[in-house]
Amino acid sequence: MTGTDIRNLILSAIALGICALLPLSGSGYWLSIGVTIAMFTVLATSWALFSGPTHYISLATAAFFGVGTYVTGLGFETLPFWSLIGIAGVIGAVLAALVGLATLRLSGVYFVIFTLGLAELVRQVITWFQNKSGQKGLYVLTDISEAGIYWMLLSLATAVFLTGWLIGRSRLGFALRIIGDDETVAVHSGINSALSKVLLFMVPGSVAAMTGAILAPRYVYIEPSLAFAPMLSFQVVIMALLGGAGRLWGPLVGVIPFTLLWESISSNFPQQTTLLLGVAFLIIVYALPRGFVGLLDDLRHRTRARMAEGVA
Amino acid sequence: MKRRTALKFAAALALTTSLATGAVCAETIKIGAAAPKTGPLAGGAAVSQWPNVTLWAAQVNERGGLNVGGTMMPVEIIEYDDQTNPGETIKAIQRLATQDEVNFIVSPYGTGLVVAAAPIFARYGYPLIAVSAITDQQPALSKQFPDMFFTLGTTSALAEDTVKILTDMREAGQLGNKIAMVNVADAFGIELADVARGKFNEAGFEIVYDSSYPLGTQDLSPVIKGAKAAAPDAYVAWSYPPDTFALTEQAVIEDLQVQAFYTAVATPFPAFGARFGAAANGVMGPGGVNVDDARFQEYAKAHEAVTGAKPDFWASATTYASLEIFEQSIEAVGLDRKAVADHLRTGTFDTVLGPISFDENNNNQAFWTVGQWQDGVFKGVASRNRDGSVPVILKDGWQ
Amino acid sequence: MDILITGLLLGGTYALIAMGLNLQYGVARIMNLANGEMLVAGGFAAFWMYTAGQISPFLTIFLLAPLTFVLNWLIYRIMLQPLVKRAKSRGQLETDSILATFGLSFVMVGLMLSVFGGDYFNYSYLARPIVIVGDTFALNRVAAFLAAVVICGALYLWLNHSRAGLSIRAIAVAPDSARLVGINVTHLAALAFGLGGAVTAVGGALLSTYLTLDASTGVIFTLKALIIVIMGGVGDVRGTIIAALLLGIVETLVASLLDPGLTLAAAYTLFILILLFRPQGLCGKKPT
Amino acid sequence: MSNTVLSLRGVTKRFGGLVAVNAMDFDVTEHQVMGLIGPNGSGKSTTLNLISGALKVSGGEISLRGTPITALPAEQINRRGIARTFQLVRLLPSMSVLENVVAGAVFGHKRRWGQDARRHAETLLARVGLEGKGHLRVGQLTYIDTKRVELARVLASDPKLLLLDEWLAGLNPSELQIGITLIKSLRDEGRTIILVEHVMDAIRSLCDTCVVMASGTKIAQGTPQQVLSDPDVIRAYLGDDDV
Repeated sequence: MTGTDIRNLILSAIALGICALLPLSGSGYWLSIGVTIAMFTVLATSWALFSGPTHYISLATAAFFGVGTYVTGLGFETLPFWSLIGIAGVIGAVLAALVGLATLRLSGVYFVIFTLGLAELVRQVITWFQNKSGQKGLYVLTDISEAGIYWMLLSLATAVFLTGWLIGRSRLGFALRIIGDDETVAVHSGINSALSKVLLFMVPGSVAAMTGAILAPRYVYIEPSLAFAPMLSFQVVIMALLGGAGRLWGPLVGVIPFTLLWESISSNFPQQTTLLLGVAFLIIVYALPRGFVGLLDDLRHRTRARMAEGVA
Repeated sequence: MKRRTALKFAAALALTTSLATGAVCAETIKIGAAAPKTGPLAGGAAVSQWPNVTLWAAQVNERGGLNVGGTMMPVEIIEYDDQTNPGETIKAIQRLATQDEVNFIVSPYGTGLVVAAAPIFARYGYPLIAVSAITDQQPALSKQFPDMFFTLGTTSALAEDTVKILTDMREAGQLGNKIAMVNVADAFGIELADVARGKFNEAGFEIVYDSSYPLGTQDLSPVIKGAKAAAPDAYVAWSYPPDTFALTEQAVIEDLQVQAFYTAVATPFPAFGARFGAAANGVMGPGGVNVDDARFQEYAKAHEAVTGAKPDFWASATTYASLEIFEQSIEAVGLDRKAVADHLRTGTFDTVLGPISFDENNNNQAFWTVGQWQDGVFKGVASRNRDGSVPVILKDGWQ
Repeated sequence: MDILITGLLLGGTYALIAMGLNLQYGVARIMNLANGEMLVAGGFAAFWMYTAGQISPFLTIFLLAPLTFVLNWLIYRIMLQPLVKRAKSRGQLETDSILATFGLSFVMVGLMLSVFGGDYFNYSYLARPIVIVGDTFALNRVAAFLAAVVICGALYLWLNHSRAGLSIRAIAVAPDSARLVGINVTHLAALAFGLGGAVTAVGGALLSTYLTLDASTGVIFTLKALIIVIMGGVGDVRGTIIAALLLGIVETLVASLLDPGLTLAAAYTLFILILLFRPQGLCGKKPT
Repeated sequence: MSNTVLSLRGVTKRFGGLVAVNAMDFDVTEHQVMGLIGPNGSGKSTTLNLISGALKVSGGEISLRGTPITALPAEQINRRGIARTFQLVRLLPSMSVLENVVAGAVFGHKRRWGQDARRHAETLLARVGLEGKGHLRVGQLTYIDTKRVELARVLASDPKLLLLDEWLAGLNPSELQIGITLIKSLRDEGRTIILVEHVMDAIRSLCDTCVVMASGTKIAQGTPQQVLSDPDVIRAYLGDDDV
């Protein structure tokens, strides 16, 4: 048991090391794809940490992300960059806790749309303040390089995976699996489901805000319509679900092929990008009903069955 | 509609065939372009950005290409849709620079997207001639990105000249002293309103209604009704495309009686004139052109022939001019990007808008600031260092 | 009074945006993220008919309604029914339908882009003032409002008094029990989905008389429709109408009396407050 | 009185205008099995839901060993030592049989974690007759085995009081015997149990005392023999006409 754990840890560390070398390859192109993959891995994995076990589909990613970009946008001239990431994380977590407390009573699609409305509300309020204060568009002119951003995202991804792994082994993680299976059983087994969910919801909130803070220098120009674009929330959900939200590594196997597919469609069919992306979505939904994780599981079962047959 | 689509299709076909044949006979110059085809800014890019790229490439190739050190090299356009998403813009520019290895890249569309792409342009040494990026941050930006140039003017100039036009009208006794001002609550609108507010106060105007509305508001009648209740003499809206139409329509319906009526982005679009017909007469907006200038007329004719649509009266010609600047620089110094960038800094370029050169902040000093619909065309009424502005007329009702 | 009427008119607009989605989600259980694209497509059709043939949008809708009904019925039968069949749980269907209709919305944007281009489109239709109790309003908005009243009224009567309508309501309230009393759920879900799509497209045609649209704007309407449907309570026509009108009035109140800059903030605050105090929406049934 | 585990005083539950449970009073003594019986719709399950915190009372007080638990949320009630099964068996479908039992051991009255919890769960599985089946998925179990898993889960937190909601319902005659024997063995261990049940044989052989409900009200209390011969009880079960 622990043997496998150690093996997995070592393998992950090696994989991480290889990923960390990407900027040294000198290809800015692959680096920019790497940044995209790292960004969505962070967002989708942390999203799935909450949504996987609880089955709540949150569309609030853009809200937290946008808040994070604004933290950097407003503070990068006065505070060191690393502290801004921390501040963004704290603000994201606090915001998520508030949202979590408010949304406990909602179920299913009501929660989905609530989070969507929340993201829009945050955006409207920030816009309004910006307007009242006569604050212009924020220019984040820094000398932080793309490689720097990539490494920061990679570290954040590592932190997210470690958090996920630790949660998975903790009572909290076990509680959440029970809640996901049957919330009634959970509360009658002594689980404070409300508290567990709020605690867990703080993870994607905080992580998305930190991601926004890290990426702000890349976008240079911060304005509400770009920072809070609702498309981001949808992309995260889609990638996590395509991968499979039930496993810690599920979103990762969704993000990588999906980003590459997106990239290859964008580059090869510039006139029909949107159309073909849509078609690709549909094909994936119909061909991979349980996401890439489901596909891999099926393959594994099949080979195992075949091996068992061989033995018999 | 059908005819237009057919025309577009024919143009596209002609372009591809010309490219195909071009590719056979000589080495091509690859020009990259990434701008929205989908997403919130797609509507604007479809008017001001994409048709000009198509037009320019078609014209250059019709001539046999660009003269690079004596050889005629046709141009090949590589287009990407950035989906109005800065992340996608960054990826697309990266792709153009490193995978397609294009010679030059046309500026993206929209302040946020242009500025997001600027570091990539800088890293790979591509000069960036920004068009649809209006900002007062030009000194800071050109300091950080020395090869970034600006063509469409500054926020301050747009706002200042609008105030100046109204001030002149007041001095001439045509206009009272009361201003109603609204702005779309987005970086662009906020910045313009902020500058204008100060200038209006400075000029001794009384702002009787000052308000903002969020992007995506579906009913702007309260904004017009509120302004109307304040009985202004002039109405100024720092607006975005869908709202520009909605505000003007509401003004028509409410019969807002003002001597000057100004709406921002999309006012110079041909669709605006088509939509409001005679009611558009006297409506002011940003930009404008010298419509009597033969070069512009020739450009507009070619634009319609090749792309099936009329150019707008602001960013269209400037976008085209930015390509002419590339064209002339390449023909002057060749395909070396560093040399082209240096040439941009020092040269003067002869464009559809007249001569263009860049100052020490990489800023074009000659641009149109205010235009006005007069008899079905959007004529320039105020500019910085441009000739051919016409006198402004009073907004005389909506019929 | 002026504010009230302006608010009601805006509410009518919102009802047109959200009514179709309510039918689709409430009955067919499909959270249709391509709803806004269907609306824009309806607007495109009206625009095209008007500019090409000077045909009034109010006539176009009679052609549009059956066409889009069939189109949406087919979408349900071909695309969505397999998802419904394979879904083991409500949650899985929700996930699958989000993914599938998200893809569909991309496809529709792509199609509209290639057919009509990315340009803004609008036209002037009934852009005349009309005076109601001493205040002026846009005739096209008033006309669209009246059409919304007719559509919502007809839907309400149909759902409450016809056999098919009652069956549809039964499905919305209790799908499993409906099956037990001999209601053909699959058939009626397809019917409701088609009907919802048709209502949305007709709404788009009416909205196009006063809103400027382009191929990519659909998502704005989808978001608004989702908010309204949830606010009103899933599967309840009255709830959607009340929510739409309430939203219209609140937005207009805030815009007129407080600050137009806070309109949307107020709208979302209202939405969030309603959900906090009535988690099932205004008229929704409490989940057991 | 010191060995009273649970007591209800005037416990009432209203759903709108409907009074589902009306002023219920009863005590449960330690090491006793109490049967809560009555015709369908008489309010037995509602009473159980009130005790376990699944529903909030409209009036009255419930106390556990003298401490009021009336206003507590369900998880707090569980942590204080009341564990329940459900009328329709509720297992955790994504987990193995063993994990289902561990789920009851981690957060409840007596908390265990890690190897300790697993060992405890294995013991309990053996206790309910599922030795060696811990690795199975719950979907692979027979009906009575799912009931056994649920029983093991509620036992896992060493509760002071067990609430079994029609645990024997739906079993075939041979399974029923097994089930009755199993619960009898729990009684013999000295556990305190409230049993909501319809199966009369089981009530006779398992219960030390019974509370009979009809239309939300307690109509009789006593040993099984006493209450089952009470004319009020017979009337409640069979209807007025037959008397």
